[in-house]
Amino acid sequence: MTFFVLILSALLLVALATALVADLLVAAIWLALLSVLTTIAMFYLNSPLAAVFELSICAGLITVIFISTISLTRLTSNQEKKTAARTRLKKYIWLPMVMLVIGIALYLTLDINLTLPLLTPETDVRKVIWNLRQFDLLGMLIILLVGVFGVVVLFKEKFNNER
Amino acid sequence: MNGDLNQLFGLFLLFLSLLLIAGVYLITATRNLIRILIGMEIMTKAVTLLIIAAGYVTANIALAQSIVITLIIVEVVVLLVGAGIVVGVFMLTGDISVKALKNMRG
Amino acid sequence: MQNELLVVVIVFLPIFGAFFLPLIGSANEKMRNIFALLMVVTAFLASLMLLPEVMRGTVISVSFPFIPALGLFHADLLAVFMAIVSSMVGSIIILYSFEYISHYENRNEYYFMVVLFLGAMMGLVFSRNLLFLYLFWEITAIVCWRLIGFFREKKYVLMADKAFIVTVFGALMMLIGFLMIYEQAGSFDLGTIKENMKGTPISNVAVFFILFGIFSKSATLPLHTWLPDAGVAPSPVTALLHAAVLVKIGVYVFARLFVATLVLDDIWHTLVPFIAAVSALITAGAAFIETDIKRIIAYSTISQLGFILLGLSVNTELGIAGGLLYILMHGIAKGGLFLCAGIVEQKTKVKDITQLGGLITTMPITAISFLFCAFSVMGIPPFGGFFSKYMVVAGAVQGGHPIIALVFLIGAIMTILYLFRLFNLVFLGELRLDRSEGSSVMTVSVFLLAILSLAGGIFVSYPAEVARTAVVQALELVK
Amino acid sequence: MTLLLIIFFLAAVLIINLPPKAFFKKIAFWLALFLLLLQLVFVFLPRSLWTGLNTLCSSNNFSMVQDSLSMVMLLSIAIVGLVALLVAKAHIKSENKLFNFVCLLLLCCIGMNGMVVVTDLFTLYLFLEIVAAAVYIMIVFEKNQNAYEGAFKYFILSAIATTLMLAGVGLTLSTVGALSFTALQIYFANTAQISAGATIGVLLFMAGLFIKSGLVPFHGWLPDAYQAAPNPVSILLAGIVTKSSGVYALVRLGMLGVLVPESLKTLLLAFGAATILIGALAALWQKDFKRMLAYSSISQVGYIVLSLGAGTLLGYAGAIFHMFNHAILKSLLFVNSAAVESRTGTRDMDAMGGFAAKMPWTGATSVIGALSISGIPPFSGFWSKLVIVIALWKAGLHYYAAFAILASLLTLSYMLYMQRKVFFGKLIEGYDDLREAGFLYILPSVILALITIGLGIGFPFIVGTMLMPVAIFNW
Repeated sequence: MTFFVLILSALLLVALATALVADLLVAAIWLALLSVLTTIAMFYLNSPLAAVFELSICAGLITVIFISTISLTRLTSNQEKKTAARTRLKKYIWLPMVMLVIGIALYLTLDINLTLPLLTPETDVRKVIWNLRQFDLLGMLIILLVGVFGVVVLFKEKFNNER
Repeated sequence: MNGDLNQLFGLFLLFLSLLLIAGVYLITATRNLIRILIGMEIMTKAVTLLIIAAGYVTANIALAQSIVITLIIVEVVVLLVGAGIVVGVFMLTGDISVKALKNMRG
Repeated sequence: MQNELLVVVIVFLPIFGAFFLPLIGSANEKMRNIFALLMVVTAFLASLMLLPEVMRGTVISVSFPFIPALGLFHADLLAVFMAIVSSMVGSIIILYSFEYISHYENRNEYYFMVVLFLGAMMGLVFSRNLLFLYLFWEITAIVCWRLIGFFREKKYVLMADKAFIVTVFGALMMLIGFLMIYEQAGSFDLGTIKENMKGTPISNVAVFFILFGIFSKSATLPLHTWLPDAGVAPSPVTALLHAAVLVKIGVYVFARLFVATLVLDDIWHTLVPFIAAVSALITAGAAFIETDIKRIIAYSTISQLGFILLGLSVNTELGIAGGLLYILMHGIAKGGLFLCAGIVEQKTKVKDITQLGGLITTMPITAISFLFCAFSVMGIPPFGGFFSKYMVVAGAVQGGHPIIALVFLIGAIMTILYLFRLFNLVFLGELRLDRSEGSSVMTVSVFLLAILSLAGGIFVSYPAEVARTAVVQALELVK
Repeated sequence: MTLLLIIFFLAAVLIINLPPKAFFKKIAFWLALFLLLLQLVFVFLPRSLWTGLNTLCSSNNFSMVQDSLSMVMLLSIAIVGLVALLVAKAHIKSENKLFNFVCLLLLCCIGMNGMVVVTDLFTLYLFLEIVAAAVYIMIVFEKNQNAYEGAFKYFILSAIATTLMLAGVGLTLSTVGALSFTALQIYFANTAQISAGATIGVLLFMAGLFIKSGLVPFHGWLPDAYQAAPNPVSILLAGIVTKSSGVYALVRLGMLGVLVPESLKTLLLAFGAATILIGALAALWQKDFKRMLAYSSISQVGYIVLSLGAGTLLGYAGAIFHMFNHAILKSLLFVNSAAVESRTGTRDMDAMGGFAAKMPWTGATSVIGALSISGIPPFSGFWSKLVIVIALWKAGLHYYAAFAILASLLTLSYMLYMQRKVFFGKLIEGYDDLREAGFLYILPSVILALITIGLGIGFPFIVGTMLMPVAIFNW
C-alpha cells in the first residue's frame, strides 16, 4: 500500500514536471519517465506482459515519435523557449494548486466503497488474447494498417500550399 | 469483498483522476500543439493504469492486460497521426502554436 | 369495387400523372397542356360519377392494399362535393393557363405543380387517416411555395418562404392537435375516432391547436398576412390558391373534423363565429384601403372566408349547408375575379388601380365577367353568392347568434362597397390605358366562370340539395 | 457472418497494396465499388447467399450482433460509402491520391462495420478509434490550412472523448467485472442496487459518446471538421461517421437497458433538446454552405438523442429510423454542395443564386433533401420525426414532443434560406455558362433522392415489415 502511494505520488510529480518544464525535448523525456513509472506500477499489479509493452512502446517508440516531431518543428520550439517561457510559467503555476484543491475535494467526496463482483475469469493472458479477444487482434491489425497509410499520406505526399 | 483491495482501488482512482486532470489542464492551458499531444499522453497513461488497477482488484488481470496491450497499440497509431497533423501545420504555417488554428469561426 | 377504383383514380391520376408532365413537356408543349387538362377533367368527371352513389348515403372506403387494417380513403358526400368544386374550378384555371403562362419560363414546372396540387387536394379531401390528411396538406404547402416564387424574383421568393413557413407552422401546431386526438381516441383513423368518440367532446386544447392550423391555411385573422403577399404568384395560381382550392382546405378540414367526425365543446360555437366576424370585418376594411388589384381581391377572400367559417361553426343544419354552398359559389366567383384581374394585369402591366380606368370600353367581356363574379361575391340576387350568404346568416340567427349575424350583414355591405369601388376604378370612368381584350382562351374561361356564377344562382336548388344532404349525412353519423 | 464484411475488406486493402502496384492502382476504385455493393447485397440477403461461407468462420470466437439495428447501420454505411466513393472519383484527380483515398475509405468502412457488430465495450472503443484515425487522415487529405485546423480540433476533442470512454471502461470493469454486452445487460437488468461505480462508468462512457456525436456543449469541433474536410470526406463524416461512432453506441447502450436510470433519460432529453435548438439557431446564421449543413447535422443528432430519451421501444425505432434517414439526407445535401462547388468553386451562399436554372438535377434533389430533412411529408424525414414525436408523446413527455414538432420549423427556415440563396430565385450575374455537375455527382444525388421519396411513400409498408410490428404503431 505504502509502495503504491509512493509510486503514484511520483507519477503525479513527474506529470507536473512534464507540464512545467520549459524545453519541449526535456518534457518528452519526462514523459518517458512517466511511462517508466507506469511500467513499474504495472509490474507490481501483476501484469508483466502489459508492462513490457508499456516500456517498449510508450517509453521507447512514443518518445522517439515525440523527439522526431520536436526536431522537425525545431524552429519555433527554440523561439518559444526564449520569448514565451516566462508567460508560460505563469499559466502552469496554477496547475499544482488546482490539483491540490481537486485532490482534497475528491478525497473527501470519493465513495471508495465500490462493490466488486467476484468472478472466475480466465487467468492466462495468452489465452485471453488469442482465444477470447480475437476481435481485438483483428482491430490491432487494421489500426496498424491505418497507421501505415497515415505515414504515407501525412509524411510522404507533397504539400499543396494553398494559402 | 476484500477491504484492502477496495481501499487500493480508491487510492488509484484518486491519484489517477488527478493525473487525468493534469492532462486536461495541459491541453486547455497550452498554446503549443506538441504540448497538447503530451497532455493527451498523460491522460492516456492515467486510464491505462486505471484499467490495470481495475483488473487487479477484481482478479481479472488477464483481461485487463490484453485490453491494455491493444490500447497501447492504438495509442501509438493515434499519436503518429496527431504528430503528422502537427508537422503538417508546421510545414504550412511555420508555427506550432494554437494561433495557427484560428481560421474558422462561428 | 368500381366506385373504389374511381376514388383511387381521382387521387392518384393527377398526383402520379403530374410527374410525367415535365417529360411530355420537354417533347411537346401542346401535348403537355392537354394532358394536364385531361387529368383534372377526368378527376372532375369521376367525382361527378360518384355523386349518385354517395347521395344515397353510401360511404365508399378504400384501404391500403397490403395492410387492410389501415384505411386510406373514404368518400362521403361532403368529400365528393368538395372534390367536385375544386376539380371544376381547377379545370377552368388550367384552361386559362394555356394562354396566360405561355409568356413565361419554367412552364413545365408550372403544370407539374398545378396538377400535383389538385391531386394533393383530392387526396386530402378523401383521406381517411389524420396522418394522410396531414401529408396531403403539406404537399399543397410545398406546391404553393414553388408557385408563389414562380417568377424567381428575390422579393417573390421571400414571400414564398413566408407563406411556406406560416402555413407549416400552422400545420405543425395542427399535428400536435392530432396527437392529442390520437391520445384521446386511440387512433389516427377517422372512422375509428368517430366510433370511439361518439358524443364525447374533444379536448379543448386539441381543438385550439387544430384551429391554429386551419386558420393558418385558410388565412383567418391572426395568420392571414401571407395570403395578400402571395399575390405575386402568376394570376391563375392566385386564383387557384386564394379562391378555389387552397384556402378552402382549412375550411374543409374544419367541416371534416368538427362537423362530420367530432363533437365540439359548446364554447367553440360562439368563439369561432366571433373570430370569423372579426376577421371578416377587419380584412374588409383592409380591402377598402388597398390599391393593388390582386391584394384587394385577396383581402376580400379572407373576408369571405369568415362567412364560410361562420356557417360551418354555428352548429345549425342551415348554416353548415350554407357554408358548404358558399365554398362552391365563392370558389367559382373569386376564381373568376382573379382571372379577370390576371387579364387586366397581363395586358396593362399595371396592378395599381389608381392608374387604371375605363377598361370596359376596350375589354367588354372581361368587364362583364368581372361584374357577374363580383355580384356573386357581393351576394346580389339572383347570383349564387346571395343564396349561400343568406343561408349562412339565417343559420347564425337560428343558432342563437343574432349579433354576430348583424356584424356579418355589415360585412356583406362592405363587400358590396369595396367591390364596386374596384370595378369603378378599373373598368369605368376615363380610359387611361388603351389595351385590347385578352386572348380568346382566357376570356372564354372567365366568361365560363361568370356564367357559372349566374347559373349557380338560378339553378341553386341542385347544389343546395347536395349540400343539405351532405350536412344531414354528416350530422347523422356523428350523433 | 458479418465478419466476412471485415475480412473481405481487409483482404482487399492488403491485396491492392501488393505488386503489381500499377495494375492494382487502376482497379482499386472498382474493387471498392464492388465491395460496397457486396455489402448492400449482404444486408438484403443476410442468410441465403452466405450460408456456405458462414461455416468457414463459425469455428471462431468472434461474437457479433446481427439484429436489425446493425443491419440498418451496415446498410447506411454501404450507401454513404458508395456515395463518398463516387464523389471522390470525381473530386480527386490524381490516380495516386485516389488510390490512397480508396484504401483509407475502405479502412474507415471496416472500422464502422466492425463497430456496429461488436459485442464488447472495449472492442467498440477499438473500432471507434480505427474510424477516427482514418478520418483524421482523410480530413487533411488535401493538406490545406483549414483542413489541418479542423482535423486537429477533431483530434483533440476525440482524444478527450476516448479518454473519458476508457475511464468508463475501467470503472465498468471494476464493478461489472466484464465488458461484454451480455454481461452489462445482465448486470443492469438483475442488480437491485446498481453501484455508483457502474453508473459513473456509464456516464463517463456516455460523455465520451456525446463529444463524439457532437451534442451541443461539445459540438465545437464538428462544424470545423465538416467544413474543412474534402467534399467526399464531408459526406462520409456527416452521413455516417459521427452517427456510427457516437450515436450508434448510444442506441446500442439504450437497447441493452443500460440507460434505464431515470436521471440518464432526463440527461438525454435535456441534451437532445438543447442540441436541436442551438444547432438549428446556429445554422440560421451560416453563410458557408457546408458549415450550415454541419450545424444542421448537429441539430438532427439532437432528434436522435431526444428519441432515445423516451426510453421506449418506439423511441429506439424512431432513433434508428431517423439515423438512417439522416445518413441518406445529409449525404444528399453534401453531394449537392459538392456539385455546386465543383462548378462554381465557392461555398459562400451570398455569392450564389438561382443555380437551379442551370443545374436542374442538383436543384431538384436539393429541394427534396431540404424538405425531407425539415420533416415535410411525403418524404421519409417526416415519418422518422413523426415516430420520434409519437414515441415521446406516448412516453408522457408531451412538452418535449411539442418542442420536437415545432423545432422542425427552425430546420425548415434555414433550409429555405439555403434554397433561396443558392437554388431558388433569379440566376445571378456571371454564371451564364454554368453547367450541370458531372455524372458522378448527379447519380448519387438522384439515387439518394429516390430513396427518400420511396421510403416516404412506402412508409406504411415498411413500418409493418422492417421497422417494428404494426401493433406498436397504432394507426
